[in-house]
This record gives sequence, structure tokens and C-alpha cells, in this order.
Amino acid sequence: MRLNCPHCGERSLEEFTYRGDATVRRPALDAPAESWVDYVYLRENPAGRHEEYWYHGAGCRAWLVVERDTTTHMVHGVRPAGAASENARSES
Amino acid sequence: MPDPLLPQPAVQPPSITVNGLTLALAPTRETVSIGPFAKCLPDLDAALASTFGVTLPADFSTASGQDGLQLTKAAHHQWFAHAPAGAGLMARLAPLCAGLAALTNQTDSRVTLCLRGTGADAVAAKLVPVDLAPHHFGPGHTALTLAGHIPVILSRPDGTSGLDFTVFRSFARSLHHDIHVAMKGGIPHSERV
Amino acid sequence: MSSERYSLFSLLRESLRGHAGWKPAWRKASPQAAYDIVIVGGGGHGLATAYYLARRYGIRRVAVLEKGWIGNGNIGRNTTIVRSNYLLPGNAPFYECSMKLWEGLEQDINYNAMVSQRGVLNLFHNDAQRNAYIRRGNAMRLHGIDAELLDASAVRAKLPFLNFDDARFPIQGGLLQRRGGTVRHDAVAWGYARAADQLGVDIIENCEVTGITIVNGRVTGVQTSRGPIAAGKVGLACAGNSSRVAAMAGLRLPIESHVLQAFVTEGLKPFIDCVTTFGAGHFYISQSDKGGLVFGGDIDGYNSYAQRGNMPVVEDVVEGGMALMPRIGRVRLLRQWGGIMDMSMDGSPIIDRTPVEQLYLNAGWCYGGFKATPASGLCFAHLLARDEPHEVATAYRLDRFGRGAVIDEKGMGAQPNLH
Amino acid sequence: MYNIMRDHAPLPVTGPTQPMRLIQGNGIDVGRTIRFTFDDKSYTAHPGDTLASALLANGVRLVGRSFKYHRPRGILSAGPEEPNALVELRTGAWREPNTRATVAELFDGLTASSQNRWPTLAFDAMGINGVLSPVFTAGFYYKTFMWPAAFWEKIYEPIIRRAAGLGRAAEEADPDFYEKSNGFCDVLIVGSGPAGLAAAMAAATSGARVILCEQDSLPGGRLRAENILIDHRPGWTWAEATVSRLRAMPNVRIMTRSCVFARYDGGTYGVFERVSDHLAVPQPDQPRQRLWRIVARQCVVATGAIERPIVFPNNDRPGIMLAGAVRMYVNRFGVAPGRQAIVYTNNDDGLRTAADLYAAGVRIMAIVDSRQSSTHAQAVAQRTGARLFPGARIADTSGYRGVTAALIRGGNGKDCRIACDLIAVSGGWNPDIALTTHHGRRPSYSDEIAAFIPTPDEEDLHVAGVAAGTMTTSGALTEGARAGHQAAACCGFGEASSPPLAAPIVDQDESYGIVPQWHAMDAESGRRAGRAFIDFQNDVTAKDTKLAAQEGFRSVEHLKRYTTLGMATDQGKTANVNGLAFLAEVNGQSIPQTGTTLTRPPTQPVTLGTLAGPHRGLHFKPHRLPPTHQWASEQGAVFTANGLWQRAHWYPRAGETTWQDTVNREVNTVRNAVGFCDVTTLGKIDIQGPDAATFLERVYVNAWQKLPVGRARYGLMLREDGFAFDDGTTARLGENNYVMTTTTANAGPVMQHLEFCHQCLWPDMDVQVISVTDEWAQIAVAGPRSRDVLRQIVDPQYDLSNEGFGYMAAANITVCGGQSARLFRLSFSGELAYELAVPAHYGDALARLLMRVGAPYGIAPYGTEALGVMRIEKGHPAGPELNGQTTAHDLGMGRMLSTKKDFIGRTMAARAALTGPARPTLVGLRPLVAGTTLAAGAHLLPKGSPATAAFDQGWISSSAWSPTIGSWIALGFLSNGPARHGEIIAVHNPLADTITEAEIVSPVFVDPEGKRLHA
Repeated sequence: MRLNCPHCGERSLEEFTYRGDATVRRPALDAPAESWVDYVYLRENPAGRHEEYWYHGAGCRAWLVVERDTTTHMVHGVRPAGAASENARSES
Repeated sequence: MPDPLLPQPAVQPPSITVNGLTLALAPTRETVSIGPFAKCLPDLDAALASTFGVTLPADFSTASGQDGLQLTKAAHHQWFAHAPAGAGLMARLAPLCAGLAALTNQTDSRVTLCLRGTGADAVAAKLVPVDLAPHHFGPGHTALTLAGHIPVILSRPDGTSGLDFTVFRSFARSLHHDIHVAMKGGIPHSERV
Repeated sequence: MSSERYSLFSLLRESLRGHAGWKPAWRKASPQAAYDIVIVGGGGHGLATAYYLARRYGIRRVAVLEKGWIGNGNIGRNTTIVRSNYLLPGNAPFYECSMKLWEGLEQDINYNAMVSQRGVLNLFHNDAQRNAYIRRGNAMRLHGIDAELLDASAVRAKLPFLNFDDARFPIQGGLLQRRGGTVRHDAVAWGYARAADQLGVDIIENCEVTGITIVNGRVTGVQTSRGPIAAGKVGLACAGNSSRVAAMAGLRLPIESHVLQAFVTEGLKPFIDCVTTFGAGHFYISQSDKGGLVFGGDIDGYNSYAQRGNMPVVEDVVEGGMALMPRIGRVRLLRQWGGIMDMSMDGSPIIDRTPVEQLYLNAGWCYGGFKATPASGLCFAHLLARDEPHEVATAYRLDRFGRGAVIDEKGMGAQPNLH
Repeated sequence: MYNIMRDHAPLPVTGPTQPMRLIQGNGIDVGRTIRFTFDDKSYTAHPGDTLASALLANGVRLVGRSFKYHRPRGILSAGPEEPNALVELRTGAWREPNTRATVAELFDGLTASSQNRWPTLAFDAMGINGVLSPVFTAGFYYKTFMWPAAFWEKIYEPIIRRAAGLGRAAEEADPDFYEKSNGFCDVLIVGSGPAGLAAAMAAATSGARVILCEQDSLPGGRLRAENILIDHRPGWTWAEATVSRLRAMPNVRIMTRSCVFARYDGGTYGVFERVSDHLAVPQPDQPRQRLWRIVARQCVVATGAIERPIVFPNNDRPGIMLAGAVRMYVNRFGVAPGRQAIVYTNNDDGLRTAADLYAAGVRIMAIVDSRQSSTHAQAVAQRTGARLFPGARIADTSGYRGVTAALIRGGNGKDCRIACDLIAVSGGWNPDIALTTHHGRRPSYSDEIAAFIPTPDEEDLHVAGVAAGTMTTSGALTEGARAGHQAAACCGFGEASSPPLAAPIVDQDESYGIVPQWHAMDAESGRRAGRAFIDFQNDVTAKDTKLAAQEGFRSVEHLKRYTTLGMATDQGKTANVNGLAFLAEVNGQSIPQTGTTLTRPPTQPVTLGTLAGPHRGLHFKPHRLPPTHQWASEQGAVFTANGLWQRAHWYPRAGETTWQDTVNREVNTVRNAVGFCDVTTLGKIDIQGPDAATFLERVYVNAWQKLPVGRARYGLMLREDGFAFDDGTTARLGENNYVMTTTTANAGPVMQHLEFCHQCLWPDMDVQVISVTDEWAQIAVAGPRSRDVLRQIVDPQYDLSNEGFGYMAAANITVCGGQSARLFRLSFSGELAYELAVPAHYGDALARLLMRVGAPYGIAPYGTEALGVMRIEKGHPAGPELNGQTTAHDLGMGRMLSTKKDFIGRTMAARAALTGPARPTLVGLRPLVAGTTLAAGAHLLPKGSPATAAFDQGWISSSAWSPTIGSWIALGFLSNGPARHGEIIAVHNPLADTITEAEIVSPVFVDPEGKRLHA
């Protein structure tokens, strides 16, 4: 499997680490305990397209959000996680 | 007062030759990492441009400026500034980048192993999973990747036939060993060089 | 006369008459309109559940629904290892219950699944690992489970071909469970299927569940590719597909589906006697009765339903193998495959009721489901029959994550890719 | 000049030792003779031979024994699909089991032996199994060996295991070297037959980067086996010329002896190259084999097809071969596999064998064509003088160590026995579609060619030629060119619409005309008929298949698993489709209704050495070396692995007889004088930015905003699930500049965690993090004289007094006359202690300097073992306590958790199950008798309680002999621990068969008031 890192270009799996469901959002401090349980333990686990966090640890150290099909392993999109790069110029 | 401390190279001997290829430890150069703070990139570029005539490259290529300064991307939002030993790079950058970027000295954190000679690409291909073809990875290009199990910054310097592996100092001996083994294994007969 | 009971006598008798008397191991049942209990998933756990429901709890109006052919999932795609060398109090009694069921399995179900107690040896390579294994071995002993600590010379005497000469991470010793071993995986599925079938359970293949019927918060049946089936209770035993099937009932689970690869080499004359795990890399190995080296390593590390893995893990696992056993370099890999693991968020399973009444869940087996098959079946049957957890499975509750009573053997936290 | 085209030449021989050798073959060099041995007997051969062709040339037909019944077996095929001719190559550490003789390239001096036989190949005692075969049916072992239960491991299984396997793995470490490489291309072409070469030429001409992989040593594929003219010359010379042209193109790489064994995701292909297996003496350091990871944007699969046998009674005798293989031996290797041949076919292709054998001087005894009438067969029979049996089948064969006759059952039902020493069988060709199914795509069944053909729907995969079911050479050439052109166009080379290169001209298209006859069994053959093998290697017979179906194993996967059909080393290449056809017949279904099994990687067995590559032995994982490593080696340090790091474990000195002596001395040196230890391996992360303090507040449980510049603080991190993650000290070096330390083990995970927090959780925080672990050589200098030692090094303007640089102070300083450095007053040992950091290149010099200037104060280096003893003496948690299962409460740090701010893990750490008093909590333990060992890993039970888990209340996490206390001491976790100081507890270590007693004490054994570290 290869992921097209928005910074480094297309790279092979061994450069990346996976962290699962990227659709979860960390609750506010005062959110009810159930929201925290959901956040920490529950996962979207679709057979099909999935948004997930990947870390390009052996490359540019960027956290990425990858849209990938879990049944075919086809990658449909990769973008930097968060808005951390708001002052990075358009990299194109 | 004791004598000054003397630096110790990370690998020895400084150079080996196998099958017409050489692997050598590059002379130490000064390295400072530059991590721009939020919204500071334009000002930082302007400051660098005014002093060194160069800005932080957006892609993984090396930008060369005045006084031997070279800028390469070292992470998704960090750059390395390199200069020859004795340049006083941190002292020059610190006032320039104050309030604009985090600077850390990285001079001793990395060492660079230079692989030179015909077939360097074929040997490097045994280690790094990136496409080294000239139109993908030409002179001045860099890539953050793995050489075997070891993270490296791979770069193709201008004007030489070869590749540079910049590696964390603690990994240098293992990487040196791995490249040495790859050199001894020879050039695959199918490789064009 | 047909040969319904397997024995040396029946085998010899059939040999003399061209084997004409053997019957199908299980009937090709068609779905009836209603059952007391419907089990979704015709893998090892589902079939074992049905068997114990019928045998131990006397419930025989049971159907096992399988979307393909039985044994098509992880029961037929694992490395066949059984053991009960667990540390934590929530796990140890359960896996020991399973171990004991393995030990009597063949006589129980009249099927030779070749339970082979050749031992499971976990190697350690540094002091911290050794101490963790001592803690684990002692916990096992306190639970009445066999465990022995071997030093490096005892390991060498047992497995002289391991790398003791130029190992990057020298072998210091190992924790041995002699009662651990291997079981012929497919035979477990077939044996349970045959035994359950003989007790009247309907095993229905090529019957995919497409929906779960819920009326007023209570399950009344399932919809399938072969029509609706009413059920008093529905038990899910869908392994890697647990999230998909549970979603039909509106449930989200603390589970991700990951691919785990396994490997087998060409057949060789036997030389690896016990199951061996490498403590300094992702590699475990045994040699099958047919002579193939069966080995595996870590999960690929990303969500997948594709039953295939990728190259980095292949290389990682084999590197571990060569580091541990440098004599296998000239042995050839014959086949690799992938199974889909229901990785739970603490690495331990769930056998529990769900928020939907009369809907029960058996899931979260991570990559340890095979060894659990008999106890999983027994405990799930108990839960389905009695509506209360079996005494060895009281920790496997769905609400443990909310309470914080996680059973995290590896101390990795809520990250399935790290287990 | 080859002469195989000449009509009906007599059978010439090249010498008395190769009675079956023809004058020439297109792939061998008869000008040179080489020697090899098989089962200790010496033979001659020629360069270009495989072991199989050489054995056939020497008239050796019996080469192996089957797995279960130990039936005599010969060579069936001429390729990697070989199920029978498995041998052990070489000897000793180089022994290579289960090697297919059909792909083993011969070199001078090769030694090979047969396997799975005892005492000899010709007489194998285990042949008795054949007699018992009525019992040994499919799955018989599932039905018996159950009573008595204890007998399985003791008796039955050992017998089964002894019979298991074929070859023997070497008994020594593999002495050869393997390497890996990475390749990239636009178009990968698999196979160099007509379709592959045409594809390569088309793609390369478009300008695409092309890699062409051929598993064989020579290009050409089937063109080497066939008498086919392309552009009016022999096909194989066209192949060689095409390869020469391709080689001359700068954008083409041709890889021979390279098998594409797997198709992974994202256009990644595994390729297995045999680099020096064919060489008698490889060059020094030359790898034996090489693993390629090839990334291709497009792939053209031109893998050809694999011929299948027809299933008939006793179809496994040596001398019964695939018809296409026979042509390969005749035309490529110049070997006649027999002198009197019968050709048995259900298609026209098989008839070519009769023609080629006849041309080579072999007598064609009969042509058995299962089709009712074939004008083609009549023509060939007429030309070769063979007796033609139309609509016939072979009902049985005879001959023990080699076939001697066939019983032919004519279309009219009449039997006829004909003597022969070779039966060439063609049941048709199965396209080699393995690579096209690796992604789970099922093939479809073609009635036209009676075989499965690929159904690629992925846009990066093209299939051409016979692999796609196109059965003519001209079709393969056209289709290959089109596929290559399309693949290149998909990569942006050339126009998709423009026509591909004109295909070369083939003089005459081959006819195929298959009418499937899967087997030659009839209902009345009954029990007396000989066994008809479907899977040769695993001895799966037609009867086994029938029985499995009778027992309900009617799904293809069930059949395969129950009978072991297709599970042997040949992966069922010649067996699977026949098995499926047989099952379909038994089930009364069509083949497509019955289904197919998917193939899984690898397409051919791949050595584990290749997959592992160079990373083995000491180089299994890289070493990370701290800056003082060289110096420590010179000191005679004993090293230990700490993750990837190599750290000095202790520094033995003359006169010390055990490591314990050394460690005691090192501890005493620190406690009484001064010692130093390289702690570079601890993770060091530089954190800067306007939000740096806020960021620390979020990732640590405790407060950071008010830490003054020039001070350090201990911090604890949790995971988001509330359990402890890592700890360390973090120093504030500037207003917005911190340096964090992590444990050695967690340096990487913490960095990743911080990046996650920053990039994914709080992207608006303005903070920059970067590792400086390798930048600084950091050395702990500890002991009552540490300040005196540092005063010799630190430049004089820096005040090191307790007032000027107190406990937890941190500063950028200079040493040795201006060398920049960092100084921290931290103590893991509990003594007055510092950590001094200098740029890493100077770490070696610093260690040497410390030895020199510290000598008057009695300085000595200490290793991680002494470090560990001292931290246990001080009750500092480390890896065994921070094991991912413990909470802040467990570690006695519950009160550190701030209630005034958000931090990672805060909410989940508050769950009752993580804070209850019954949770085992950190305590110290001292044995009642000082010399009694406290073993880490022992469990804690109330005194007098039974040794069962019900009474288990905790465990010992770390223990050591404390030279300071003069006793064993330990840290452990115990329910309600802090409330139980003073209690005597039983320490159970069942593994060591000991129960001892210990007192529960505070975990801080040495200087609980902290006077020393504040000195």
C-alpha cells in the first residue's frame, strides 16, 4: 500500500504509522463522561471508505487524514490533519 | 582549566572504497533547525532573503544562499539551515529569526555519509524505498525516508555522482555498515548505470 | 449401516467396503421459520456455541447462519496455537477453561482435531522481559495453570538451533507452558459442526444475515439472503465482521477490524517441537503435523476487511524468523494469507448482552480467538441460555470500557494497532 | 546450427553418459560438458540444463517419492509447477530441501539427492503405505487416533510427524547472503514470452519506463519449446533479438531469473531474483538471492499458461509427463524423455508433441485422442506413423519404477495394451492467472478453452496472451502489443487511441480445439482400478475427492482443506482445476457453479532468506550508539540492549568476580564519592513557541505555567485512557523554550504523541517540537563529590554552589573554556547530582575528561544496572512500574493530577476503576532476612493464605540487592499498599518454588528526606 503524502509525495507503508478513526473529535473538558468513553473507545469501523489518521513518522512527521477503502485498500485522498499548516504556503 | 574538548567522529575510518564506490563521512557542518511560528513564514522568508538571499524551499529541494547557507526541508513544517563549520550560523540566525521561528542547534545530531561513484544509485536503491530516477530525484532533491530500518534524509548534491545520507548520529555506525554491505553486494546486472 | 460414529473400527470397516457408508459430516440444512436461538456466524465460535447450547444446555432449536461456507473465517486462517498463559485475573481462568476443553475435545465431539500439547515457549531477551514473564508465570501458577521458567541453557537444550551465537537480542530464557500446543484448525470447525448437527442444530451455509429485526428494543429475528428467520434470541459471533453486523442493530463497538497475516512454508521433516515466540521481534512459529512451518507476527496495523496483507509485515515477520532461527534461510515460504481480526480496545474479548434485549455479543477476540474457541462457545452458550455470564467470563463485559475495568494484558491502551 | 526442425532425424547421442541427449537444443551449450551428482552417482550435462533435463538426458526417470504413499515418481513438467521431482540440492549448511529439479539450473559440481525415501529411492520401505491406502483415505485421521486420549501425543502423533514433510532443512545457519532492492517503473511486464515481449516493446517505444521480469534464465517463454516461426525465423531467435533491442533502450530494464511472486496494494510487487544459485562459485560477497520491491504504475501480466494432466488410473508413474514439457525438453534442452512414446491428448496442442518427438527420432507408439474425430490428429498420426485411437482414453498403466505400457480403452470399448516408456499427456492449458487474483478478484470460466481466465477490473492491470486465454502466438503478439501500449498510455506515454506497433508475422496460427476430458475414469472401473491422482505430491486421488464430497465437503475450500488438494509445495498448479472439475461432476454442477479457489502469494515458493534480506544476526535491527560508546568499549564495559540503544550495563574491573561485585562497587562509588553515566538515550525534545507552556500543561498532568526560567520539574504524562504513559523532567531554558526528557523506551512514542496533540488536537497552538536526543551527549555526574568534579570543567563564571545552582536548576553554560553546554541539577540516584550535556561530537572527550579530572575524587563510570539499583533505592518508578497498566494513583502520584486545567487523560483517569484504594499501589519491600532474594515477578499474598489467585494482592515489579541498605529491596504494587507499611506479607514465587516473607515499607529506601540531593 502506498500513501501520497501531501508533503513528501507517494511513499510506501513502512514509513507510516496508523492511528485509526479520524472522524472522532476530542470532547470538551466538561463534556459528559459518556462522550469521553465514546471518544476513547468507540470507533467507526466501516467496510468501505474510512477516514483515518496516519503519521508519516519516517518521513516529514506530519499527521495525515487518509480516506481509504477498507475492502479494497484503495486510497481516495490524503490531507494534512488539522489546520497546522495554515501558514505553510500552498505546497503545490 | 582543562584543555578544550575535541570532537570525535561518529564513524571510522573516514572513508572506504568497494567496487569502485566510496563511502565517506562528510565534514561536519553547522546545522540549525528552523521551525516557523504561526503566521510568521512570510516575515521569516523576508528576513532570510534580505540577509542570505534565499527563502525556505516549499518542496524537498535544497535552496542555496549567500555565505554558504543551504536550506532544506527537514519536516512538514521545519527546515534545516546548513553552513560550513565555523560560520557561526546560530549566532547569525538567532537575531534574524527572533520571534519568528524556533531555532535549535542540530549540528551534532546528524552526520552525513556520502556515497560516490558509478552505481551509487543502484546501491542506494537497495536501502531507500524512493524512486531515484533523475526526473524524480534530481540534483538538489532531498527525501525524508528510511534506509533499511534507519530514518535518513537522502539528498542528491549538485555536481557529483552520488547521494548523501544524513542520519541521526547514534545510527551512523549501523547505517555505515548497511551501506557497506550493499556496496559489497555489487550492482544488480539488470541495473543501468 | 452407516458410520455415524468415528472410530478405528468404523474406519477399518469402511475401508473394506469402499467407504460407502460415510455420511455427510453435517446436513445441508435449510432455514426453518423460527428458532429459539439464532447464532450469526458459522466460524469456530459460532459452531462451538451451538454445540454447547445443545449438549450442555439442552437447547436444540438452534440455527447457525453462515454467509459462505462454515469455517471460512479466522478458524481456518490462523496459526493453530492454543495456550492459557495469561497474566490478568480476567483472562486466566477463561483461557484455562478453554485449555481444559481442548484437552477433552476429541472424546467430547468424536472428532480428531489433533490437539497436540507440544508446549508453547515464550522467549525473553532482557531483564525487564524476564521479570514480566516471571510475573505472568507466577500468576498462571496461582491460577492453577502450568508454567515453567527456562534459563538460556534449558532453552538451548530444547531448541538448539535457535540463534545463540550472534543474536542482536540474546536469548536469556523463556516461559514454557507444556500444556499449550497446536490444534488442527479446520477440524475444530468441522468437528463442532458435525457434533452440533448430530444434536439437531441446523447449520445453514450460504445464508447471509442482511438485517436484525428489532421490535420495541427487543430482537425478534434476523433477515437473511434466504428469507426472514424468527428467533427468541440472537447471538452474534462474527469476528472481523462484528462491527458490520452489530451496526444492523444500531450498535457501535469498541472494535476495529484489522488484518493479521499468517504464513506457511513447504513441508519439512520435523525439527521444531514446540510453539516458539520471539521476544525481540514479531514472530511466532510452530511446525505442523504435515511438516510445514506455520508462523506469523504482528497485525498489518490498519483497518481492513480485505483478507490480505502487505509487504512490510511479510518482511518484518520473516526478518524476525531469520534472526531467531538462522537455519531456515533456505526454506521456502509457500503461502501467506490474511484474516480479519476484531481488535478490541483493550485487547480482550467481549461476551455480553447488548443494549438491545435478547441480542448478545461475542466479539473482540483480537488475534487470540482460535485458542478461545471452546470456552468462547461454552460461555456464550451459557450467557444465551441463562442470561448471565459464565463464571470464567465475568470480566468480558461491554461496559468495562466506561468503568475503566479494562483487561489490557499488554498495557497498550486504547490502540488496537499496538496490541 | 540447431537441427530440430529437420524431419525425423535419428536419435543422436552426445556420449555414453547421456543416452537420451539429442544433438542440440536452443537453450543449451553442448560444446561444454559439466558434471553433477544425483544420489551420489555422477552424471554429465551441458550448461543451460536444468537438473530435470540433465537427469532425463542421462535416462534417469525415478527421481522422488510421493508424500503419503511413497509412490515412485518422475519428472512431470518442465517448470515451476512441478509436483513430483523434488530434490535436496547441495549439502551441509547449504542444503536446500524440496527444490524442483525442473527449475534448478545446473552448474558444474552440483550435488542433488532424492528425499522422503528410506533406505533408497529405488527401494522405499514406506511404500507399504500404498498397500494400506484403502484405510488412508482423505481425512482418515479425523476419524481415529482418539482413544485412549493420552495416546495421541505419545504414539500416534510422533508416527505421523515422522512421516511428515519431504525434505530436510539444513541443520546449520544459512551461510549465504541475501539482499533487497527497490525498483520503480511505469510499466511492469511479467513474462517474456511472445505477449510479454510484444508488450515490453510497445510500452518502451512509447517512452515509458519498463521493467520486464522473466522467471527463467532465458527469455522467450514457450517460444523455446515450440517450433513456431515469427517473422520467418524460429520464435526463440525472434525473442532473443527482441530482448537485444529492448536492452539497448535506456528506459528498459530486463530482469531474468526474477519471479514476480506477489501483487500487493498500491502497485507494489514482490520479485524474487536468483542471483547466484546457478553459479558453481559465486563471487565473494555476491548475494545468493535478492528481493525486489517493485512499484509499478501499470502491470502487464503475460505469464502464459500451465498445462494440466488428465486424471487416469496409475497416471503418476515415472515417464508420464505433460505433453508441453516433453516439447520443452526436446526443443530447448535437446533431450528425448523416452524412446517409445504415447501421446494422450484432448486438444490439438498435445498433438504437436507427437510431431516434435517424431522429428527428434522418438518412436510414436500411439496417439490417444479423447476427441471423437480430429482431422488434425489423423494428419499427425499419418505423418508420425503412430497408431491413432480416437475417442479413446488411457484406462491404466503398468511399470513400477517407470511406465512400461499403457492400457488404452478405445472409443469402441476395446482395450489395447501398448508398450511405451513415455506417455505425454495434455489435458489442456490453464492460464497462469495467479497474480491477477491476489487482490481477491475471482476469475471466470471460459467454455471455449475449458479453463479459468482472468477478469481484471483494476485499471492498473492488463493481461495478455495465453494468460488471458488467447491460445495462438499471433494473438499473443497482438494482444501483448496492445496491452503494453495501453499500459504506457495510462502512464501518459503515447496516445491511447493510436494503433500499437505492427505485430510480427507468425507463419501459421496454432489450433487448439480442446474438448475437455478431465479424467478417464468410468463407473465400472470400481474399486479394482488403480489410483488416479489429481494432486500428485499430496497423493490426492479421484476417490478421495469423491469421498470428501460424499461426506459433505462440497465447497471448493472444504474439498481443498479436507483432502489437502493443492496444498503441497507445487500449490496445486497442475491439480486445482482438475480437482474442481471432478468435484463439479460429483456435485452434478457446472464448473463455474462449483467455483474456484483464489491463489494467494507467493506465486512460487520464496526462500525465507530472501524475504529477510540482510537484516539478520547482529544486524537484525540497527544499533543506536551513545556518544561515549567507543570510550566505554575501551573501558571493557559490558553492554546491554535498551530498545535499539546499546548501553553500558556495568564496567568490570580486575579482581571483580561477578557482575554483582561490579555493580555494588559502582553504587558505592556514587553514594560515597562520585560516578558518571551516559544518559544520552533519554529522549530529549525541544519545545518552543508562544504556546509552549500551555502545550506542556495539556500533555502533562501537573502545572507548568509558573515554572521559572532556569528551573526543571518532574512531569507525568497519561494516555487519553487515563493510564500512565511516560515521565521525565522538563526544564525551562527560556521564556518560551523548554527541553523535555522522556524515558529511553518512550522517546519515539512521546514524540509521536506530541505531534498528534499538536497537529490533530490543538492545531491552533503555536508551538514547535523537535527531537534533540542525538544533539546532546548528556552525562549524569552523581555523588557527594560531583560538584567538585564539575568545578574542574565548568567555566569559572558559573556559580555551582547550592545557593547559586540549587536542586532542579537548569542553565545553558560553557565548559572547558567556551564550549557550549547545558547543565541540569537532577538526580535519579538521590545523591547530589547533575546532568551535563555537551554537543554529541564532544561526548567522548567529556567522558575521558571526567575520568581525568575526577580521579582525585575517586570517580568511576557506572552502568545502567547500578543506575537501576539506585533508582530502586530511591523509589523512582521506571519501565517495570510504568508498564502501561498502572495509573497515577498506583504510582503514588494521584495528587499530582491538576484539577484546574484540561490535560490528556484527565477525564478517563477519574474513573472509579482507576483510582480505587484496592488497586495495587506502589510500595517498598524488605525481606525479613536481608540476604533473602526478592524476585521481580513474585506475587504478594497475605501471610498464611493459600497459594491461589483468589488471595493474590499484588506483585514485585523491580528488585535489587542494595549495597547501601545491605539487603535485598524491592518495589511492588499491593492492594491498599500505602496503608499497609509495616505489615509482613508472603512473597510467592511458584516458578522458583519459593515462599518468603517481606515487610511492606515506604518505596524510598535511601535518604527519604532528600537531604543528599539538596546538599
